[in-house]
Amino acid sequence: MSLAADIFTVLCLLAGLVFFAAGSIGLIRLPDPLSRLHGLTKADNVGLFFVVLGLLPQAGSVLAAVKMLLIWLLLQVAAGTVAQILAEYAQALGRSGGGRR
Amino acid sequence: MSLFFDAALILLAIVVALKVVTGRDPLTDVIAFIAYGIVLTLVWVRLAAVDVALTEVAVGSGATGLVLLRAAGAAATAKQEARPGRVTKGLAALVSLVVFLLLAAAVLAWPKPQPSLALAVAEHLPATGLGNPITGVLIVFRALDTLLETVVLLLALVGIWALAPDRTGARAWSGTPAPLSGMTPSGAQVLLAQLLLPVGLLVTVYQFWAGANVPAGAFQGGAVLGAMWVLLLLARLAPLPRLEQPGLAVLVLAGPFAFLATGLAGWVWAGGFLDYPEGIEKPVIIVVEAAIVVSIGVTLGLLVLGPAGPQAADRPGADAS
Amino acid sequence: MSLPMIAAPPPTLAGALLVLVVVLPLLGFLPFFFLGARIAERLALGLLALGLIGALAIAAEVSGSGAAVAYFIGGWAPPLGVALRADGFSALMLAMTAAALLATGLFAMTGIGAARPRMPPVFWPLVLAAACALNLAFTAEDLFTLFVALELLTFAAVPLVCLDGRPAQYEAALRYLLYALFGSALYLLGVVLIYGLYGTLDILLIAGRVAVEARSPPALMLALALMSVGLMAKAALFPFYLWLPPAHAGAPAAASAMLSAVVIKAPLFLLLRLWLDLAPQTLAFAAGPLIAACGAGAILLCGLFALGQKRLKLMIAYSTAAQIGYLCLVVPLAAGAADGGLALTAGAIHLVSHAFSKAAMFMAAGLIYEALGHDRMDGLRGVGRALPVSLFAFALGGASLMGLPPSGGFTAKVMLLTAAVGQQAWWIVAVVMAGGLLAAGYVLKVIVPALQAPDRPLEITPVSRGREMVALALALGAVALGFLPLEPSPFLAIGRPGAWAEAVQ
Amino acid sequence: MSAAPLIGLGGAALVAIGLYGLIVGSDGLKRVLAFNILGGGMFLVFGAVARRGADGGFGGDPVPHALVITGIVVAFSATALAVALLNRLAAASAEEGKAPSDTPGGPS
Repeated sequence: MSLAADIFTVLCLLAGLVFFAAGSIGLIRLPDPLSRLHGLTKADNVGLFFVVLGLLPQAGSVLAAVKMLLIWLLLQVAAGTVAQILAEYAQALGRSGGGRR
Repeated sequence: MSLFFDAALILLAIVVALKVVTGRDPLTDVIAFIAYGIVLTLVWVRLAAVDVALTEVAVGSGATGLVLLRAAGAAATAKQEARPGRVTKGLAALVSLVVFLLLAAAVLAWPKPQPSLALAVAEHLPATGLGNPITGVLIVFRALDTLLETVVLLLALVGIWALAPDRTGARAWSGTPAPLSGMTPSGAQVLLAQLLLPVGLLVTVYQFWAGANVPAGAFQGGAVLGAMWVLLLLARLAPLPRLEQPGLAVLVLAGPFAFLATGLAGWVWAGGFLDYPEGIEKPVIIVVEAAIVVSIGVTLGLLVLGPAGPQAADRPGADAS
Repeated sequence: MSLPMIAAPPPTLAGALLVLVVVLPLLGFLPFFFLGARIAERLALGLLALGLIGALAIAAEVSGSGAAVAYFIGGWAPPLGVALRADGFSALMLAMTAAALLATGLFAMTGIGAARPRMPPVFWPLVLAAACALNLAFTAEDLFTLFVALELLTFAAVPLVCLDGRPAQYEAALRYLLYALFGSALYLLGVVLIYGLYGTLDILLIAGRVAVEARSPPALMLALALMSVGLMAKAALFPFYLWLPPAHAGAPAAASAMLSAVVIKAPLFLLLRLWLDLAPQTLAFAAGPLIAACGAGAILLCGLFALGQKRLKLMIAYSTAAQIGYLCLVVPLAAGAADGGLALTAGAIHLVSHAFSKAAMFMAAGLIYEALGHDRMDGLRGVGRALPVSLFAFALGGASLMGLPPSGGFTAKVMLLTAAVGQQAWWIVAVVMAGGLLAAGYVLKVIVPALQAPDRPLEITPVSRGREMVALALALGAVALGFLPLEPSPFLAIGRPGAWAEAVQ
Repeated sequence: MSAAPLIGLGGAALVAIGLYGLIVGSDGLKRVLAFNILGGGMFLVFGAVARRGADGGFGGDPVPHALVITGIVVAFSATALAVALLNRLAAASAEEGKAPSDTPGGPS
């Protein structure tokens, strides 16, 4: 049982890492702010989901597991809002297409 | 393996710090500094100092970063001193290198076993009724430092308010500070503020209540409270405060003066300054901490807001509405 | 390994007074938030007067009992808790600070209209916060509490510099703040290293540990060096003097007097304590000449700069940067065993007499500025007839700087020279002599033209007689110190480490 | 080698970087940032001391932890005051329409 849980955790964490890596590469490689944001938030949200999912079996109690899920939820809200604000800021500056920053 | 992780974290902190120091654009530098604070937070967790990590992320990175962001715009227009020449840079690098080597030698030569007050704290903590040793040190063993620390915040506020431009009538510093952002808040921002407010208040109460026994405490709770206020101000869900309001003053002064009053009352009920009455130490401490949480939250928010700006009513022909 | 706890001192009235002189000034914040300027002023003066009474009571207790007064905050003994302690030297500093601050308060209060500080409800809490910070700096035994005291002092002093709200003042204040922050960072770094070595922050406990070590660990030397540089930056000691002249010269007169007279004395006092109380004697003996060299640099270079100034207030500010150098000369002489008591007495008298004379001079300069509308050195002819009391106060203060008898400056210099000759430190003798000549140069550069007849009738705005009297009283205080006996003071020996106490008896 | 000395060394490096920034900083904001970098490094050195001194069932010596919390709050206050001064200086210079004069003295 515990072996199965461990394998599940490792697989989920690895999956999460892949998404984080993809998001980070996107941040560096994509050309303009909006597509960078798009790539980053999408990939990171999914990546974090996998990390939290993987850690759930390792949480000692139900309460700890619920806390982790709440943290994930909170981050979803925060990341979504921040991406929205950044995008508006970029648009206001007229940098939505091309340009380095 | 964990040592590798620590080394990577430290390396990241060093790289970000170098970026802050050598960068050329104020805004980028400040954002890099906020990242520096977040990396340091992780290092503090690795040092098993969760209380410090919470303070670092809330105050050291969050509040400080917010204040610095407000300066980044002004820095762009400020008078630039001459950039230092090569000789200055070389000398500075040399001095820094020497300091690093000396410090490194001192760090590596620390006595073994490390002298520490951990045992002394463990021995006397039960007498305080608290479970969190750091709260014990802050509120009981070294209460004078903490009392004066709240005064430092108060003094910084007085100093900043004194920078307000002169205005006729009323008190010199009265009026409202300049808004935090010139942009109209987006729908998402307003939603975030509405969603986070109850969560933030819950976290504030938890931090100060649980801080007696687990990592957390008045300063961290106060910082979250202040952040919630700033979030409301950013989303324009709350009006900018009028600095001369007596209610605001009560909130700002509640913490330091409740602490001071408790300290002085110690002479009456426990035989000494900042001595807590035996048997009911914990309830008294909780009350004092609650006052500190509120004061810290309001004061941090006011420090971020800065002095009263030029007022709409002061400008000829402008209507406040 | 746990450190020995110190036995708790008996609860005495003087012990309670130590706490009260630190925390009661904090009441000065209340009028800022709630009450008007008039109440702020009255409350502040009341608290400053109470502070003087408290400081004198502490001095009387120390003198009467012949032992240091101590108080453990919350009843917790060091190393876990924080101790306040006043020996003879601390008690003297407390009394001097209280007197100088009360005089500053009277000077600021008796101003008329425009001559009063801008934003009085801000000015008074800042003065009281400085009183709290200074009293803490002179009594705290804990290195970290001292850090908090230094920070409080900085936060009280910086807004005072730019109270008039002019851009040049903002620049001076910012530079002051940055130097002060640099100083506190280095100081705290040293504290961290010391805690790493000894696991305590209490000066007495640390001193007890280092005294028995066969060889000082290198980390201790590094810590002492870092703390010294930090304190020097905060005290504007050469080579960190750059921030002081614009800051002290640009502030309102009452604030300048306070900043020059007492605020920079706190880091200097701590520098002396660091080397005379905490550092092992061998180390202090080795490092003493280095610190004295910085002092010599201050006396000679800043003295020369003072001589070259075209504005009165800037000249006085440079003179401050020069005069604090004498305290560095004290370190090697006081650390050198036998007649260390003489050198430390000289240093203490110099601290006090400089505080009184410099406050008097800044006040007089402020009055001259008020009367003339400027403080250009080339426009001072005839001031002697127009403002005789102010100029007399300035001249008396200047005489103490020069070291003319009878004055505290004279007494201090004679004792310093005696100690230097006794230890055959001839270069210190030379520096003290040269410093006196430089002081004579820049003081006479003001007084001689001021006594001459003006080229054309001066347009004088009348100034408050009460304020002139405050300046004069301070200057007379500096003169009165000249009647002290020329020997190590038994009062200063109270509660000091053994070697010197024996030498006095 | 445990984590504490490594983090102590890292703290020392950050102190050196902050010191370099303080010396070569070309404007007020840069110096304030450098001061905060220095402070962060210094606190880490203290944290390393605390970790090494862990005892009595605690993960670290609680006294340095408490002092660092105080230090962080004090550093924040200093930063806020410095930033307010910077902003005021910039506004005052803009009002005058010229670089700030450097003649001290003035009304007493």
